[in-house]
Amino acid sequence: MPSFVLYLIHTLFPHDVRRPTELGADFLIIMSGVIIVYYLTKQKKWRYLWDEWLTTVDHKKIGIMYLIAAIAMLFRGGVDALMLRTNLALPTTPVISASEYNEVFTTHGTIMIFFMAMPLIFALWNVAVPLMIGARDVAFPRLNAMSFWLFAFGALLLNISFVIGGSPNAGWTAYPPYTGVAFNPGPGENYFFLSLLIAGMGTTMTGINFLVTTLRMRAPGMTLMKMPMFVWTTLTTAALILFAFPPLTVALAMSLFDRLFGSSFFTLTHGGMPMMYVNLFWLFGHPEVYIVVLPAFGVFSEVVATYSRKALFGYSAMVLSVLAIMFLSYGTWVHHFFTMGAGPAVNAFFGLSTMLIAIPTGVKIFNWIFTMWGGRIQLTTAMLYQIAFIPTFVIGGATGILLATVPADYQLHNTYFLVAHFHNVLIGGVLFGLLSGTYYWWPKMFGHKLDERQGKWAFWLYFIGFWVTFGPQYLLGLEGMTRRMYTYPLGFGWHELNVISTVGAFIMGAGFVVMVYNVLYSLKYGERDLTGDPWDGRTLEWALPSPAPEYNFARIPVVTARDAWWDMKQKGQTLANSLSSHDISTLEMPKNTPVPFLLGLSFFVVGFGMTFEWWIIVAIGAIGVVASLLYSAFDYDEHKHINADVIRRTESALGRLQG
Amino acid sequence: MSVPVAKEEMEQHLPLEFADEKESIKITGFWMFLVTDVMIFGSLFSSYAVYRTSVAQGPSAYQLFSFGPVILETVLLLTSSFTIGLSIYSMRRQNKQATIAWLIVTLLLGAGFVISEVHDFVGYVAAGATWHQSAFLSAFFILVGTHGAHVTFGILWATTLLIQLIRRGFTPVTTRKLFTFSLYWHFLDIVWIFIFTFVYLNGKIV
Amino acid sequence: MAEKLQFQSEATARAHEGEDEGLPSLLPRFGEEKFPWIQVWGYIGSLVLTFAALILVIDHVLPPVALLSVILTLAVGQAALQIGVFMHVRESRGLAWQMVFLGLVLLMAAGMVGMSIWIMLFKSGVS
Amino acid sequence: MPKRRRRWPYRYIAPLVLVGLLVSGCGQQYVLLHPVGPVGKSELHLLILASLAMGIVIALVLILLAITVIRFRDKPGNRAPYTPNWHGNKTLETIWWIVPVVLLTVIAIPMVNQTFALAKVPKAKDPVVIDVTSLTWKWLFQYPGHHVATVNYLEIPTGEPVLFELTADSPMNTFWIPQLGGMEYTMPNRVLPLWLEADKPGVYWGHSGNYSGIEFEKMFFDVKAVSPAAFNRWLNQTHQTAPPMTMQDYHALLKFNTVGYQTYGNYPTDTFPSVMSGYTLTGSGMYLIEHNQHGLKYVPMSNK
Ligand code: HEA
Ligand code: HEA
Ligand code: CUA
Ligand SMILES: [Cu+2]
Repeated sequence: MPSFVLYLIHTLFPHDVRRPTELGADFLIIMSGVIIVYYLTKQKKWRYLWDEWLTTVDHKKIGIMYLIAAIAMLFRGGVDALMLRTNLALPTTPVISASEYNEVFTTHGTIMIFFMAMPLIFALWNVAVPLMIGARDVAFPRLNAMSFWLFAFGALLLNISFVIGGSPNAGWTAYPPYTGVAFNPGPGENYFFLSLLIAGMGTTMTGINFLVTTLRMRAPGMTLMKMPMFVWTTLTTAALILFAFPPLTVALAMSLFDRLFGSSFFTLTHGGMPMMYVNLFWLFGHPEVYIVVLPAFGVFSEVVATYSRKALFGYSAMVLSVLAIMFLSYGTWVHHFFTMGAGPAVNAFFGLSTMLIAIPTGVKIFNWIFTMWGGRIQLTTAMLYQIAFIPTFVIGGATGILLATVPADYQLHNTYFLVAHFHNVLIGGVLFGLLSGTYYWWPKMFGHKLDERQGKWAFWLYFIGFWVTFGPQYLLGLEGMTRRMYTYPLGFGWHELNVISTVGAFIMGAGFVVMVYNVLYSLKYGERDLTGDPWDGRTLEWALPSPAPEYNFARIPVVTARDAWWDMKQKGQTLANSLSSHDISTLEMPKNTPVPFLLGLSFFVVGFGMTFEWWIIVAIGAIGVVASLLYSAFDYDEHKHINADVIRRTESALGRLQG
Repeated sequence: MSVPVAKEEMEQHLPLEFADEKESIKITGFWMFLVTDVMIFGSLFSSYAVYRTSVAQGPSAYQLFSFGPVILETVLLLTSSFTIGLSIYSMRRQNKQATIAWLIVTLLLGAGFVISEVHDFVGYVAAGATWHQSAFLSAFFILVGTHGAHVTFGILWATTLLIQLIRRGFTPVTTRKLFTFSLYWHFLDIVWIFIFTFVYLNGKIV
Repeated sequence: MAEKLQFQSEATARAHEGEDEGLPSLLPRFGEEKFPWIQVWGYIGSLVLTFAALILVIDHVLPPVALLSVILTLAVGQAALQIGVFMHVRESRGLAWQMVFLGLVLLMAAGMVGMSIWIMLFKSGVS
Repeated sequence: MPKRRRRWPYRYIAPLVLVGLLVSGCGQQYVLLHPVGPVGKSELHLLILASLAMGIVIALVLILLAITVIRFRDKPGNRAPYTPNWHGNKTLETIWWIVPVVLLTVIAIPMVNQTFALAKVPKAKDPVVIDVTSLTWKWLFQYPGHHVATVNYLEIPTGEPVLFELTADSPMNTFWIPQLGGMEYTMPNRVLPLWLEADKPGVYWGHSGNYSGIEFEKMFFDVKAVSPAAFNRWLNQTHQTAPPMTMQDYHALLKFNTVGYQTYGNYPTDTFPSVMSGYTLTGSGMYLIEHNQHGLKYVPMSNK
């Protein structure tokens, strides 16, 4: 027995994770766990948590859970970033060791892309898309909950790696053969592959769900060309997900099999070809960066029109350009490995195809600017992000074009020039876009605005901090500094620029602190939104009270114009005053279910067991998976009814019923 | 149950599985799922194509494959694709007995396919051709194995359907489920045709 | 009775608006024969195609590359047969999207396989 | 409604800082801007060309954006026209479909030319060939014509192209000498070609661009470019005086560690894969790694 316990301790906490940082994190995590449990028990909130959140299938609540997860992950990824930057500012006295640094940049990249950007997108989709298209829910509410829990447990699996067993350390790209057991023993990379496989399943389901939602659930009259731009980007992004995630799944599974079951896909021996992994990974990875940026483009299209108080400029061109981006982004993946010798013909082809993407993207940029032209621009926080996004993203895109210039990429590949490029587009494009959307839709989610003054402070800290951090990194690239080095020799002139960069990172960190303070402050003191339409919006979600009732629309609106709500307001036919009590009938809504949560949990157990190759635990988890699936196969009790009287009462309490 | 459906569609007496809008949306959703599956198999096929010649010290495709069991498997699967088609045909004609009977036949044929394939694999492994041997074998086993796993899953799925059909008869839900299952099954048949052609037949071309 | 969880399809939307764009080719089609002829012919067709490919390979009548192209063409034909005969592609709502998607998917999948081979060939090198 | 009256100059500070840094960026440490060979130079030329084109784009967008935001702010008494329903203009939209195409063509044509040009070793029937193997946190260089091997440094002649054949007996790395030109991956089971040339004598540094483990950042190496005569002298001398590499030495190099400079006057031939089809190895891997409970054991294929 004691030997078993010792074995357990050695496996779960090998000596290289018994370091002060990890132990501190362990302590913090356990403490916060204890506090949460204590609070829930004291307030008798367990039942509430289970009934209202863990088993919910309401897209609005799922959206909020995604949002909370994303902000937590932004914190985790951000703290990782600060650790990276601190080390790089102190090359002579590294604060964290090489092996810690390697784990930290890996989790930083992985978390930021898969567990911060993706869920933030899904948060906005869930919160806004059904409301914008005049629907009562997404196409498959239960699948939606499953997606969320698969994502959440996938994220949990990656995050516990930090404290149990050791984190992955091969970068977010996880190139073999370094990920093979020969070079990388221990559970770290297993965590990586399994958590991404589990979360990836959830993401694929979300893609299916929102594609069908946008295609089949629109309110009467909302033809494709009357959809808000955000919905268009949802549609195209969802389609991109369907095409992009399968190659990732295959690449991850192959790597995992190499590690656990002795196959020879990417090994040094037996004819394995690591480059095939690289090929499959970027077959996913390149579309992925557009998966994260297209929704941000969608947010900007809504935000810019609303705060310029003017119709979106060049709507058809915008639609055409997102479609073009969607198609083109599948044909460019080789630009991530121009330096793998696939030959001049291949490289030239993919260099050209990459450059082509600049054209539709440019169209969007100019259309946004011309949406503002002739408008009345209100500089709200959301709009500030939009305005800062344009130059930031254009510069990031331009440096992308430099990287796409094949011979130039031979020099710039994997240098800090590249690091600067992708933060420029990821932060300037994705993060700014999603934060803009969060500020924009916050009242719709929570019924109150975020404080504008604090919001602007956070914005300026982010924006200035961003340039201070990543501007110097372009120069570091030209000085030949390559990425993923935990420290560097002094003689290359890299030190000064790194110090500046680190200062910038802390400025951004300050921005994050202000943002979180803003959230907490506004919870209490934020301006309440009683109209449901705080920004004088243009699309249907603003026709509803904030937050929207469970059934969204008491009566489904009929759409006749592109900016449906704006149009209705112009014509004086707002839902608020046209709803009569006869219009309301009893509604059938999806019913809460514990299956998604249990399914996610079961997959988590499988993943955890596989990470340590404990097959009994895997079997237990697998039984859970099968049981959940069987249960839902035979479950015909999917719906509940909301009585018409209940709805009438709700609506008249909101002052939305005639008479 | 009142279902708002466009006039012209009402007149065309929709089959049950499409009659209910919500169930019909699920069929669209299932097509989208098939899209992801096409991409999964696409990735596996491209790996196989690339790894085909990386035989290391292991056997080559030519040495490994023999036609006998493969032809048997192909015929079994093609026939099962036919019988599930008949099952749907019977379902459209509201013939519960025939629907169930054809579904059972389909399941049996599918089971035959899986048994034959597993037998095949066991033979390879016994002869030392494990997927550790070479990248080619890894790619072969993962491609064909993924297909086999899909078929196995399909059999389990259809078994639950069988129970639901017997217990509940034709409802919008059961018919929709059976219809999506048939889509899945035909899809697997198509994948197999490509495996048959690109893996087995191609392996015999020198 | 309860109103269902929002059910308007595009067709419904058109009906509501009274602006039927009338794309008859895109409207769903249903209907079954008295005897499952289509299925039977489909089955026979698939067997014929399979054995044709098999015989071609066993007899090695063509040079390898040509042979591979021919049997792949047969496979594509057979896939089309399965999709057309058995998968009822022509008869669901939102049909236009399914066809668009199907085409797209096959294109993507083929592109992925083709391009990957091209990339991994390393037809290149410094000379 | 939000408060108005924001101070604008902030928006320009960041780009200004950037420009300032760029101007000061002429120091020698900007290795990419100071190439000493034709490959690096042609890559730099493209980089500059593309940067100029991108500079035009960026300037255009920035100016347009600044004018728009300043002119159409929602402040009382703003007399700029307000056209809430203006949602398209064919001429304008055509312009911004076309202008990028033109700019991109300007970059694309030389880009394609250079890509193909760099794939050919110029003027050389017999370039100096150096076989490069990345090992776990060290570099092995072999001169197949002369059976000389070095670790973590190499010597090349100036004024003539050198053909590197790159492979790995380790995770992937990239072989990169910034001042001579761009990088290429080293991969197991694959030999990739790369040619570079140094114009003038000097010591340049090289590094790996692809992360490969905890001591990856130590994978620097030195490149000594000397005159062809000196180079030949060095080769002959080393061949005669330096000790030969044994299989044991090679196995020692396979360990997961870093080492200093090493020089060998000869080496066992099967430490570098023979070139079978073009530059591509087919078939099995070079070395078998066996992973057993006692740790890692490397077995060269020739011993099997
Ligand atoms: C949101 C994410 C995002 C976005 C949108 C982009 C957009 C682009 N990216 Fe980026 N990229 C990444 C995220 C992103 N990238 C990441 C994460 C990596 C590294 C991954 C890793 O290795 O870890 C990467 C790496 C990367 C590489 C690989 C470099 C290397 O590894 O060596 C290349 C090379 O071509 C590239 C190019 C481009 C291009 C051309 C665009 C284009 O889409 C940009 C288009 C936009 C514009 C050009 C600006 C607007 C246009 C106009 C104003 C019109 C006028 C313009 C012209 C005439 C040009 N990117
Ligand atoms: C959306 C994606 C995203 C985002 C938002 C970021 C945000 C940031 N990133 Fe990251 N980054 C990536 C995606 C992203 N990154 C990817 C994909 C990689 C590649 C990984 C790889 O190589 O595999 C990468 C790699 C990467 C590197 C290169 C590491 C290396 O190669 O060695 C660096 C170095 O400077 C860096 C820095 C930063 C900084 C400073 C931020 C800042 O924006 C962060 C802002 C800071 C905060 C939000 C902090 C908030 C927290 C606090 C203020 C709390 C303070 C409290 C305590 C300290 C207890 N990132
Ligand atoms: Cu510019 Cu030196
Ligand atoms: Cu890319």
